[in-house]
Amino acid sequence: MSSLWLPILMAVPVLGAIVVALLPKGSDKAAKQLTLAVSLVVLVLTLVMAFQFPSASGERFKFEAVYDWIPSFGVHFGVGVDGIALVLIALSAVLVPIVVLASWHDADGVRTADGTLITPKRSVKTYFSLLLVLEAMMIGVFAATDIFLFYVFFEAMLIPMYFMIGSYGGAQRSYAAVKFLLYSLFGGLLMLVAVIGLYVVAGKGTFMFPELVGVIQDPATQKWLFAGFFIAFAIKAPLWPVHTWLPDAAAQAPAGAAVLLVGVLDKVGTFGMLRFCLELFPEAAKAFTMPIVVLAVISIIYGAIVAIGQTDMKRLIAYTSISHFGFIVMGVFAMSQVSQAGATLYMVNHGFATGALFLAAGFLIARRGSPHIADYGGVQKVAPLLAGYFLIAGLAGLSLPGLSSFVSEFMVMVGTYSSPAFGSGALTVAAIVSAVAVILAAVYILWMVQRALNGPTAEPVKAFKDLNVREVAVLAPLVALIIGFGFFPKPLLDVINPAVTQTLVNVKVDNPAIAEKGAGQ
Amino acid sequence: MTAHYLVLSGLLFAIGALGVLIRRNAIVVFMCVELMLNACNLAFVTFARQHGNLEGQIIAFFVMVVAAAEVVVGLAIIVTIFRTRRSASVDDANLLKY
Amino acid sequence: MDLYVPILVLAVLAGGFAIFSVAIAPFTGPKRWNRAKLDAYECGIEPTPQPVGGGRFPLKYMVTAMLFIVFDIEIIFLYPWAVSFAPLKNDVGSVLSSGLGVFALVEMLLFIVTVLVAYAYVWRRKGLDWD
Amino acid sequence: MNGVIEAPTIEYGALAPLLLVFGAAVLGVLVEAFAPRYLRRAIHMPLTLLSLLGAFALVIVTVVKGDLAETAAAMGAVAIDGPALFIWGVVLILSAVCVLMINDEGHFVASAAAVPGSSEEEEAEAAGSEHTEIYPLVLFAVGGMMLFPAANDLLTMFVALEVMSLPLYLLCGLARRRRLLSQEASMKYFLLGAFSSAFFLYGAAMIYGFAGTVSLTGISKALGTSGLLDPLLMIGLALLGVGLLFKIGAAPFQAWKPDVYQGAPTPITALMASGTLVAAVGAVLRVFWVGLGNLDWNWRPVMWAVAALTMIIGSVLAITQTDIKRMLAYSSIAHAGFLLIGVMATYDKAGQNSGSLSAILFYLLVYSLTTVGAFAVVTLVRDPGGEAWHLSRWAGLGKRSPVLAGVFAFFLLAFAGIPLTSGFFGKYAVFTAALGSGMESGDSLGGWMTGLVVLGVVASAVAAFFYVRVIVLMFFSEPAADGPTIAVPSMGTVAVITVALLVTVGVGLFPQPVLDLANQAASGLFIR
Amino acid sequence: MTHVLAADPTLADFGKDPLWITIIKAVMLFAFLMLGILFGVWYERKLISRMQNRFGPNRAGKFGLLQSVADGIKMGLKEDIFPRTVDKVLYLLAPVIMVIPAFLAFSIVPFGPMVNLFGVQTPLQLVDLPVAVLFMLAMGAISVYGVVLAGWSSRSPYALLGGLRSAAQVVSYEIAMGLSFVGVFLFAGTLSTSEIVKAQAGGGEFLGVSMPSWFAILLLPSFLIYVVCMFGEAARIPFDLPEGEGELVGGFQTEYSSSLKFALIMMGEYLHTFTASGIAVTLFLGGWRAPWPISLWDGANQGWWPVLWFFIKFALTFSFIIWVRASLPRVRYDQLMSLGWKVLIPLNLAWIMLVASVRAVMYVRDGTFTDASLVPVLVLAAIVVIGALAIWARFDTVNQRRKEARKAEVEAEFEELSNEPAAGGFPVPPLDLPHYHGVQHKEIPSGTN
Repeated sequence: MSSLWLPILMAVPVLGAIVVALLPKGSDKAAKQLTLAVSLVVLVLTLVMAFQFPSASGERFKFEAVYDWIPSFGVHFGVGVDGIALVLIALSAVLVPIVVLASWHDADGVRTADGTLITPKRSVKTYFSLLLVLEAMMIGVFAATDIFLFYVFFEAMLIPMYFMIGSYGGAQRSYAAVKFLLYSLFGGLLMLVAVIGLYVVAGKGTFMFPELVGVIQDPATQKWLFAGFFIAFAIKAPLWPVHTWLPDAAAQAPAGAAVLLVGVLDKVGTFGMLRFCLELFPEAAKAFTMPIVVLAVISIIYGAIVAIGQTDMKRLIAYTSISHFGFIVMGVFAMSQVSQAGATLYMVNHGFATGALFLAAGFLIARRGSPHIADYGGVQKVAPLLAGYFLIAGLAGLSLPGLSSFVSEFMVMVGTYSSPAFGSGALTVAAIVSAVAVILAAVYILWMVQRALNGPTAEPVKAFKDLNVREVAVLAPLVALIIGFGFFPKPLLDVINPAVTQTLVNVKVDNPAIAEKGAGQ
Repeated sequence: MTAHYLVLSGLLFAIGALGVLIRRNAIVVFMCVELMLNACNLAFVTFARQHGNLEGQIIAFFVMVVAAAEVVVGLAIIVTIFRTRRSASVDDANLLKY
Repeated sequence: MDLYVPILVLAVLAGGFAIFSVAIAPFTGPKRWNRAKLDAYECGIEPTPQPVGGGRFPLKYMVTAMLFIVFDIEIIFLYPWAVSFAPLKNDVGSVLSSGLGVFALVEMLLFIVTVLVAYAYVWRRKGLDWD
Repeated sequence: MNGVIEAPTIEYGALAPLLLVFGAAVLGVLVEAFAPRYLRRAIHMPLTLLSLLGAFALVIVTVVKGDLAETAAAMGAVAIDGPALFIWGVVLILSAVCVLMINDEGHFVASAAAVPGSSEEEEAEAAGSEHTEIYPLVLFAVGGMMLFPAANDLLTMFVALEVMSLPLYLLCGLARRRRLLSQEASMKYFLLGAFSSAFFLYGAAMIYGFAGTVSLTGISKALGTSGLLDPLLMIGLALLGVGLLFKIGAAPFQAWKPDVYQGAPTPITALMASGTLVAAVGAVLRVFWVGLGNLDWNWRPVMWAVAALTMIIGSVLAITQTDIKRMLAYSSIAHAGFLLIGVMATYDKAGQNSGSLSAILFYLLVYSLTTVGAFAVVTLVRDPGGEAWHLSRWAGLGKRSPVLAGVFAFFLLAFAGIPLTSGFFGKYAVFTAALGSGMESGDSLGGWMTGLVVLGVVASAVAAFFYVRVIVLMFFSEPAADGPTIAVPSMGTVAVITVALLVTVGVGLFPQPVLDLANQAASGLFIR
Repeated sequence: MTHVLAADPTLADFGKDPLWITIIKAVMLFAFLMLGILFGVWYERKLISRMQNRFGPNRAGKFGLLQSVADGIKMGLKEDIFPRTVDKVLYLLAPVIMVIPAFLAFSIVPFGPMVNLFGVQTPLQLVDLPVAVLFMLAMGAISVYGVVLAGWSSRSPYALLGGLRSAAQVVSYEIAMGLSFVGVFLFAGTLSTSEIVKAQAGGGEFLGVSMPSWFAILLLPSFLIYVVCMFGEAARIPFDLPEGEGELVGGFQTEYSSSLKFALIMMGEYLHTFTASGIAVTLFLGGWRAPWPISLWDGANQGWWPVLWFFIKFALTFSFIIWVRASLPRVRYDQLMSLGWKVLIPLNLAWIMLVASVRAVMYVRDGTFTDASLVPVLVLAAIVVIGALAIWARFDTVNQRRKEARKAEVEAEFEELSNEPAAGGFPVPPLDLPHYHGVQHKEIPSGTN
């Protein structure tokens, strides 16, 4: 039984990338349009698949497809999605076309209104084919049910992103790119050791995830392998103290790339924690919960506080994301139905919210040519539309009730607060402490908004044009999603919950009661 | 009584090795290497006598051949360098650095 | 080992004689100092002092030396071959050990062919010419 | 000499590939002797290439026929077993590829005897004269490379070692540009190489003293019977190790590698970096697994330290390099370290381990081909004064010729072991083998091996840094105004790069066929 | 092998002597060599002068027999000059290094069979080794060190070049000589001189024909080659290039003025001549065995008689060397070298292959070799032999032709230039002297007048 959905889903962008790369010189426009078309096709396919999901067969993973890849290593090309993977794949499928639109002009030399060059002219075809390759890999990494395959995508994803940052980013791009690559590579290699170790210790001669769940019993071994995986993921989903690459990368990357970086790539980290760290090494996960939650809380607070101090828009957004990832990690390791469902939901919403925020900021910067908040002011008088979208995105960032991120953040906190996973009230404390971040979030977002949008109109800002059609087309759907899921998160939760339950079962957290309540939410 | 020969060959080998490490004239260094090879020959022949089989003596033949080949190649190289730099000192060959 | 004792004895005799004659030479002869005598003899022209460690000489000699080494080694291989090629018979004529036989012939042919190839190369590269 | 002398027997059929290569080399010498100057290259090129390919074909035939002898050929001197045949195949491919590069104009000096910068040199260059001896020399070296890993007794191994090295010593000194460097490299390589082979020989003598024989089989038998702490044995082990580790350029015997790689003509560097390494690793395996397999508890700790040191030194010193060839040299040192991890992974009752053997063979194949490709690219980036050796000259190459830079970047990523390149699977295979053998042993070894693998991972992370740095240089920095020119590649070079690229990509995506090959070769293990 | 006698010593008979017998034998040999030198010098000079219709030495003693004694005393009484520049130690060491091996080389030459010496049965030969001939060659090689060191330590260009030249010559001819022995070993199957002598006792049968016993006849080419090499090794005319009075003022021994050191060097060279003759007798001329007609008498090869036969053969060989000196001029150095390298070596190799093949045939016939695959091998051998000869013939002639062509060119040019008006054309050196001291002269461009 193997369905072709996921292979096709990954093949389409790859083919698209090849075609785009092979286009004759000077056909930049064609390249852009083709890329957009391809990404839209992928989006459509994803949605169709998503709607078939509930009815599709397969208990844990649906749309499974397993082919032998390297028999002598026991490696398969195994793909399949559960609820968690599905929503994340959907997230990437949604974001890519938006990013394509958003970075329409990124590659052909971005000029501000007064004609100062922000990023020089670069090869357009390369940029967009890299984008498509990246999309294929993002889908692959979430869909992989073979740990080896997951690792391969996990590492290979770096390369296109590396080139996107390195060749198309801002002034500091090469520094940022190298920092990004080396951090991730290092983590990845540690994970490689753990992967090999898992393979050897399990001695099952296969990398298929389902067959490896619950195989490792010895706690000591579990701890070592867990560490290998977790460090890699912690670097990926920047968790304090290994977060330092993110602000640089996000600030230097072109807005589009930044969206994918923060919106999707980093989710691989939290996704990995949820899928692999927990289910493969439950004992270790429980043993390490406390320290990890502490780290999560630290990064929540730390990210928020540092964000307040930022003068650079993109860096600020990057730090807010660190804070948000703190929430997600906390939710994941609180190990209650609600918290994990919330965390998963948070991954999606954060993707939309931060994406919108980055893009809006990107449009501002594209007009002014400077990422410094101080250079703006009174934008809303000149470009009300832009200001409006920026505001909504920001509010989503501070998870205002009624906006999607509120739901998830609330679920995470509640879930953590009431998590019975550990008798002690430690998690409760953690939840309470993390609540402080809500206030801080209000501070950094609103202060930025106030400095950038309100107040007297700065001289260069007067020249601003408001959003054009393309840019509206970029922001509108995101805002729509934010608001939509803000009021009606159920469809997502319905998909997510069973998967989370399954996870908890594998982790052997015995609290059906909470599970019920979470499902009811 | 083969012990004496072994000690001798050991000494020769050590002298050769030290020479290679200490001496600076390429030709001398090279001669030290040859000395080491001869030490090997001595050891081989001694052991051949000790074990009462001919292998060691045959090996000595081959080692001689190799030594001869090394001489030819080595002298060619060193002479070329010498003609280029008018000096056969290993220290003067210092263009290749980290 | 005592095969070499006689050689040792002879060596002692010869060495004694040689060293003796070198040693007494200064005392038997007269001493008439003369600066010209102490110079290197170069048919009367001003002698060119050789640098310490010997003067430089034509590379040709080195080439010859190399060739000598190579061919001498070849000889080293020919001798044992020649000796063990013959079947070893005792005085009565019964065979103690059959020689290496035709195999040895083949191998030596190959060996000599190889050497001849190198030889031809050297020859063509004027390695054997003096002019 | 008394007593009955048995006339030896020689399996000419089994040795055919070897004999073909050597025969062609001898023939080449004859060509040098008798063919008129203007014909020589025209004769040499096909002769060399055909002999190499022919030998490869013979290897294939032997493999396909499949009935390998249980004992070593030529009175136990040459072991023609699975691994040996695999390595022969690899070496032959590599050398054939390198010959394509060697055939290009402008790599080799017009007249080696002419003093650099002298009028003779100018005349020689003006006359367009060239050293066609290069072809036979290469063939001899290749023959040595084939014999080295197949040698089943220490004498044959020593002879092979020299047959392999002596031509290379000479070839190193024949670079057309930067001749002083080239000659210096040649001399350093020669002196150090002779030094190390003397060590090897003395080690062999000691072991002969211990075992009464130099045949690896006999040695392992002797080890089986007698006490393992005989001083002769220990000394022999150590010295032998020195000699062999020098050849693969393992720390602390790696010093020659950067100098020689930098000075030598790039095609020769490619041949050394690929062929010599492959052959030497094969020899190391044979000596330590077949000959000293029962002794593994004595040499493994040392090997552990050496491997660790090699990886660290290789990857750390590479960061400080400014010369592209030196950088690649250090990277090859680091890779030698990774290979040594595999060499240690022998835990097995037989003292061998087919799993790690196939891993090593696989690694050798993919790594060496990538290396050749990388050096082939290096030959194409030219300055007025020859190849653009300084890294800074490579700045912005990505803008100047994206394809070439892309290919090179890909090779570098393969070195770094990024997934979906052949290099990744190579590293993966070796690491897995190491961990696996550690686990199997079920004793302290497990921990040590794990530690080594972690170290290897860290090292490759460090190594990744300097590979990435070159990529940054090529793609993310602006090209210099007077940047290097990209030579129009000859058919040969194009072929080289294409082959290397295809293998790197193909194996990166679908390693299974090659793995099968390696497994098949390794299944028989080394014959004893 | 009917001619083999109980008296024939074999390797087993050596190393058994009590020390005093050994000492006696050593002293006898030493004395023989010393007297031999004294006599030999006189004999050589006398013979040569006879051949040149002179009297030669006839003052000191009857027939001037004491001439060489007188010479020796004279040398002893001459001033022992010690040039300033020389490298003292080596300069003194060189003659010693030359003499000692020269003596030792002779120690393996057999003078006769087992004899009763003061009641002890002992072979009339100082010592025999399993590698006797090799030992002889080694000694010869060592004395080359003496030559080179003598030249080098003298610090004078003449000496240096002389030393190098003689070294080059000696080693070149050593190869040819060594190769010429191979044939002997192929037949004798041993390197020990006594055994070789024994092997020449009686010829074996080949294809029904009984073969001559002396290797000189059986292996004539080897013998001839050896005879040529003999002169090269001993640096005798026509190959006495090292001294080459004409060109090198005495060569490597230039700085050894005529004192005892010089005497030692001379002695060394003489001993080489002796050794050469001794080896010729032992390896090729049947050693101490009586030649054919005498050998019919059974007593001929027993007791002390063989010493006589040996001395006769030895004296004849030595006289032959002197005869050659009297009749041949000295060759040019390049001729010398090209003879050694381009003629003797290839001929030798070819000959060896031929001999080996013949031996193989013999063994196959008498069934020692049970190997059928002989024929293809012989074909191969034939190819090799012919190939070697072809290479040799072809390229020797090629080189000759090339040389001649070059000379012809030069002459033609010379001709043409000298035909032109003397003003231009042939460069006329101006008459001012500096030019003769190496200052280059201005060449007058042709065509100007």
